[in-house]
Amino acid sequence: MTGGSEGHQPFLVLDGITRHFGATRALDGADFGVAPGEVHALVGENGAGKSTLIKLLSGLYQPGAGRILIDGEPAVISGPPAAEALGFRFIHQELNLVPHFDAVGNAWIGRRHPRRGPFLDRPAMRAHVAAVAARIAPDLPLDRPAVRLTPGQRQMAEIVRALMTEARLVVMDEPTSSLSETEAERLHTVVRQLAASGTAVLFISHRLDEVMALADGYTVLRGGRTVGAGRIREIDRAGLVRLMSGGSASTGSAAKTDRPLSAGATVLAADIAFGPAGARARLDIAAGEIVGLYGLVGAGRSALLKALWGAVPAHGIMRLAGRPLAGGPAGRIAEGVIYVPEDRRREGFAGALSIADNLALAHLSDFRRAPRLPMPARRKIDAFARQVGARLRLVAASLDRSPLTLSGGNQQKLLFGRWLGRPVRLALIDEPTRGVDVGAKAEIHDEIRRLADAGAGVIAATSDIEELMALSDRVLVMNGGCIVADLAGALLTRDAVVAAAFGHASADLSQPQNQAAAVA
Amino acid sequence: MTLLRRYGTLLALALIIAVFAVASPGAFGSMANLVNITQQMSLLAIVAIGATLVMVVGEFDLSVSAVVSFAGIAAVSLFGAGFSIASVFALVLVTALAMGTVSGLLVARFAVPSFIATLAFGTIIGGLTFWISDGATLFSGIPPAFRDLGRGALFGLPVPTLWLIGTAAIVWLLLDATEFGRRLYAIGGNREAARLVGLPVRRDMVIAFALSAGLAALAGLLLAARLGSAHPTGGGGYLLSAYAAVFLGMTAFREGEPSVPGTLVGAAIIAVVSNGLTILGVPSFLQDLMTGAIILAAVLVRQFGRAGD
Amino acid sequence: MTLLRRYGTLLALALIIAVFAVASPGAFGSMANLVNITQQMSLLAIVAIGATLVMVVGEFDLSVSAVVSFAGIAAVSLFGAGFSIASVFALVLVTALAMGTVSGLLVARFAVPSFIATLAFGTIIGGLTFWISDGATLFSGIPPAFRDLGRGALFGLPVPTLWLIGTAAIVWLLLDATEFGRRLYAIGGNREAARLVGLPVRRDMVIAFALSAGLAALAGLLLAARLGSAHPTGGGGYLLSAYAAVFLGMTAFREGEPSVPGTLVGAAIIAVVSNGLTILGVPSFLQDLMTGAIILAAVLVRQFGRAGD
Amino acid sequence: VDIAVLTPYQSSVATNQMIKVFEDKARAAGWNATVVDTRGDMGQLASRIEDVTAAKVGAIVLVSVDPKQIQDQVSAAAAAGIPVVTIDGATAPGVALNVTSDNFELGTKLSDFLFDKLGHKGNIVKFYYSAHPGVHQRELALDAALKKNPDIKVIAEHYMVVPGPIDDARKTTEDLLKSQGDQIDAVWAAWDEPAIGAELAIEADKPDSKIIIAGIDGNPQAVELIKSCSHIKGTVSQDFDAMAGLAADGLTKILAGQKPEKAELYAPAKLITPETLGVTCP
Ligand SMILES: Nc1ncnc2c1ncn2[C@@H]1O[C@H](COP(=O)(O)OP(=O)(O)OP(=O)(O)O)[C@@H](O)[C@H]1O
Ligand SMILES: Nc1ncnc2c1ncn2[C@@H]1O[C@H](COP(=O)(O)OP(=O)(O)OP(=O)(O)O)[C@@H](O)[C@H]1O
Ligand SMILES: O[C@@H]1[C@@H](O)[C@@H](O)CO[C@H]1O
Ligand SMILES: [Mg+2]
Ligand SMILES: [Mg+2]
Repeated sequence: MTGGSEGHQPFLVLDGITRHFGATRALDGADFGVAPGEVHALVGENGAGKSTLIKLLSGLYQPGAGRILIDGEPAVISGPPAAEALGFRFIHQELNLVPHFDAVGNAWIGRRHPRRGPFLDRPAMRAHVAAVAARIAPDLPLDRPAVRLTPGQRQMAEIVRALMTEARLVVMDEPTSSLSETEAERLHTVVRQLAASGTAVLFISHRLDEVMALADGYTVLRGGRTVGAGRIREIDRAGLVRLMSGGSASTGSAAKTDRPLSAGATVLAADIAFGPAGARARLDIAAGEIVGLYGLVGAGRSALLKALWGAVPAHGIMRLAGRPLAGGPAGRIAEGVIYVPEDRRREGFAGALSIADNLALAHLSDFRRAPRLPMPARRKIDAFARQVGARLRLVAASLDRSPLTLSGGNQQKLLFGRWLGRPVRLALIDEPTRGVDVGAKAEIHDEIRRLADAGAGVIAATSDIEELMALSDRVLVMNGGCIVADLAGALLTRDAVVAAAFGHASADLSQPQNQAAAVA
Repeated sequence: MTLLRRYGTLLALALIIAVFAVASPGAFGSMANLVNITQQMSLLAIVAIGATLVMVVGEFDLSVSAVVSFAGIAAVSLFGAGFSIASVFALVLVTALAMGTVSGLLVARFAVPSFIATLAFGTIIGGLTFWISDGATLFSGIPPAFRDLGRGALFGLPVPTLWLIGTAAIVWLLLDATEFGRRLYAIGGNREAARLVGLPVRRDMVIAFALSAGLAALAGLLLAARLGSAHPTGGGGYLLSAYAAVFLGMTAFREGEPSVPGTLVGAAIIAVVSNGLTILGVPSFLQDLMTGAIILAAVLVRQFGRAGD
Repeated sequence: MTLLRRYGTLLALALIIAVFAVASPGAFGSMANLVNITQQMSLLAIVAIGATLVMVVGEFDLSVSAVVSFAGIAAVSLFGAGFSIASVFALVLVTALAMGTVSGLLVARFAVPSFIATLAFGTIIGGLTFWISDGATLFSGIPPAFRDLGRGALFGLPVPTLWLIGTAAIVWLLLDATEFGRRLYAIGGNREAARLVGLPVRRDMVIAFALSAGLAALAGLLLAARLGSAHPTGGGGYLLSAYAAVFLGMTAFREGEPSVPGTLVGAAIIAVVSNGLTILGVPSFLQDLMTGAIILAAVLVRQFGRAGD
Repeated sequence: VDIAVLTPYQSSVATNQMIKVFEDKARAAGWNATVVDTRGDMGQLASRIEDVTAAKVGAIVLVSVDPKQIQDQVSAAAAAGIPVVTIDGATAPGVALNVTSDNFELGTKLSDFLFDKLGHKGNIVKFYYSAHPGVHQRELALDAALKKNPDIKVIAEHYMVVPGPIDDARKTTEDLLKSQGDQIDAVWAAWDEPAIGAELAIEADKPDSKIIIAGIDGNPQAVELIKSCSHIKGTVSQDFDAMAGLAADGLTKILAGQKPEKAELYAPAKLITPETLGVTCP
């Protein structure tokens, strides 16, 4: 059942592993093996158990049943220090950086720091990190605390961290989910180099094209069980999808569906200065139009969407159907604007509330017992949550649990789900399918198209160029905090988008001089 | 096991009561004493319920003890100036709400860490209290009708107990059954997420602080009524005990969240332990040792339930 | 503007000193007085530096005041029993480290919220202290050489100031320039992340608590030396002021992180304000009002720098 | 018999001493005395009196507290047939016996002593704590004495921080020495702990100054300092031993079913100075 690279025996084998959370069988007899120098893809739908398997390898969880074999010997990975000692490095799906540490500081936590005498040798610390970063993330600001990095930048910082020292196994749980094309390419190069030098790489991704291009071997999980494994050149994309979904027809391919473009009146007209360095953007969105927003990590897409949502200060004009937008997020919700944030952990959920309550949070007053009584009716909230869950195929043991017990992709669905069933005039969507499996991705795309068909203007920022091309009627490319291209119709090609994004590759919104360069 | 984990602290309270009742069936275990404990815990619990509101949004209000003292001194001074009971209540409570609003604005609007904001503002309130009272304990001029608001019994229950029941019921409803309550928990759970879904984060936080101060003032009024005197630092003892009650309560029910029932359990543990130990005639220093140990044990119970995981 | 935002609280301290110096050039502004302030702030600052270590890992240690009192009482009792100065220091500090270890284990190993764990354990320590001292102030049998450890001057600096300089330098280096310090900040910044990369989270947290208690005990010893007596609740005043210093300090430098230089600024603000107001002859109640207001102003300064964002 | 001894101020030196002496007497009388301290908290004190009433103790002894601050509970105890005796307290309904020093008189003695020493002319610093009703009486006595001595001026006054009065007085005195060290002639301390703090500061910063300090209580540490010719030149000693003894005697009678001949007994206060201690200071 286990895959392995030709000529190499797997050094790490998982055999019949189970791990249950109460009634949830996150892993239920998973088998898996990876050989030195192999790039091994672990794929499966949201909630299939991939991240749980990774956490077992890192010693965070212990298996209920089954064995872990390392070099043929049964092994117990008692905790993260044990995994470190085995030479296993991890990039977990939910990023784990120390907020006040910069990339350098974060890279060294848990490692033996360079020292002079008993004291830290800061120049050496930085030099070492800079050398690693140069290969993989040349644009990553090394001295900025992680709190002020974008998710993409944080992802890069984690990657740098994982590559700091020699490793026997590097595990990457959706490392490219918030990287754009170019950045992902850079990571692929490094992954190939690692493999060439004999390191095993375990790679989790919902971007199946990436999996097909990068991996040597694969393992497919479904419902916590291994349902397929082998050499990647012996299977095709459709075959993977079939295994993942258990044979259901959808290929999940992100093909563009033809939509009659009924571009109507202008819904949103904005001309604003925003962001730490006062970047400027002008844009018009028409009713029924889906506008893709593309850019490299840190290009300013999220900052622009937050400014439009009224969540960060912005100066200038923002009009919704001719009327000025005011009153922050609450004012916008009242006007039929919706927003999906990119960072589900930090911006998405209140962990103290249940899944159902989180879904209801944005428009609590819709669930009152009586119109004038500001007391939410449990029944109504639960009904709404069940409806959303069914429509987005949410995998959740119970809607009363905290959303943080859901798998990454399922959390992502909630962010979108909270707005379902409301009349929408303008949708501001930041990375709508980050970490979402192919099937659910198609669902979410359909929902977005449905919004547009119903007359809403949609802006969707995404780092996934497949998604961008599949979804957008028009694409705005950002760079250094500015919109540098507006592409539609025949001009809208992959190459044109990437070229525009690259215009000023090292631009950084927070540095005014780049700002000036971008405007010039 | 799950039971122990979910209700550990509550079970601990039951166990503590049982042990004391066995040790002293006549005095501790008598109905009269048990009822009396509800009365003894009432003021602390009211302060702690206020603190709970602020803890729900993830902040501290360290000015509660200053507000308790202020309310008592202000009330007795106002009586001295000839105000009626109703107007004293109104004036003191409104002033306290205003004070809480200031704390809330400092924290929510000006991003001052609540610990330092409320400590500093509490110092200011303390100064004010001293100024009004000249630092002295005030006795005179308290109308007997006012005193009756903090003592005696009604329908067989001590009056302070009734105040507690009313307060707890209202705040519990507020937190558990209203939109406002959901919002407070959301703010405490993830302030940024709450802001991004359009919740009025600042306003709600300010309201939480205002209510906390209001409840502290209510406790201060009742304390003055109960003692028939007001002491310029009479609220000093409430700060740490109130937070002890809230934190004990956080371990009592749902995972680590402050709640009204939890805080009641916390306050009850504190009250029962000191009542029981006093009745058993345990000397002061041993009372300290045992109080600390019992509280730790009450919290640790949960851990043993957890070991099974 | 950035300056105001980054160093707001430090600038506020400078401004406060300047204002007092203008108001009272001879008395406040004299070198002798400024040096004296460093001496007056020293014990508080030592306790606060200990509290800083625990705050760095994101926890509270509310037992510090109990440990301060305990250390003084234990020391004087031991002198009474004929122990030498060196062995008294060793015994008291080791006991305190052990106490801190217990708190640390309760928090790090048994997941008891630090607020309740250290409050309860502090109560136990308080009981012990009462037991040892019988509740009385102890003053006999203190060797003069011990007293000299807390008073007088060396190289022109008051002895307590020297203790402070030594403590601050060591802890600052520890936090800022060693791997241990990085680990503590990492644990405080994101405990989950620290755990995931295999840091010895529990061990390091226990060490932080142990050091906090050790420093509190050092302050208690110095207090007893300075006063020539030990009081069973002599440390009571340190708890809230120490945390006020830490929180003030958190607003002083980098984004809200506790740090030794920050805590020193915080302790200095507290000491300067009380020295200055007393020297200016401001009456007690007004001192409270002004202390609160000045601290708030010192923290708010930063916000104005931020408004530009 | 079980005797409950309750106080909010057990760690206050004087209170502590009274309690200890009373405990000794109780032991000698074969009583079982337990002490409860509420750390300055009157609400707690009220609750604890309710508890010991519920426990039906043989008697309640309140130390260093004005029973009027907890009148209902005292009345309830008395109504339950439990005799209430106060030491260093005050008379009130329900209190069978109060043994105390006359606090106003203590304040008068202290003021007169200091003023005499100053030749009825000079500047004093006042350390006070009005929250304590007994201590407050001493302040009122000072005010009265000041009226009679127009040439004595209070040039600084400080409301004590409790707990930690010694350190608080020490810091404050250090500051005052800096600002008006040359003008201060004497320190009037409402009790001995502030006096000790003031002495520590003066001894450190201005050992040669002529400032004199006096307090109230006869606190042993203060007496020691008087003996060693420090700046503390006097303390109006309350005879705590006598107070505790009188209370114990009174209680014996009450428990035997007799009524004490007076509802309030005063223990004599006497002034302690270097002279009364038999030392001559330079
Ligand atoms: N701590 C937990 N408590 C309860 N259930 C959990 C917990 N962690 C994971 N689960 C459940 O286990 C199942 C597997 O989750 P896991 O995170 O491994 O999925 P995944 O394959 O990584 O999905 P995704 O692609 O969405 O990241 C899910 O149903 C999830 O809800
Ligand atoms: N609070 C802040 N202070 C300083 N710089 C910031 C802050 N927030 C964001 N930035 C910087 O502003 C730039 C734009 O950030 P933004 O989140 O808009 O990028 P993005 O295009 O969405 O990128 P990503 O794909 O990584 O999410 C980044 O360089 C980021 O580091
Ligand atoms: O009477 C004493 C005072 O003299 C002071 O010591 C404080 O406690 C009181 O009870
Ligand atoms: Mg996952
Ligand atoms: Mg983004």
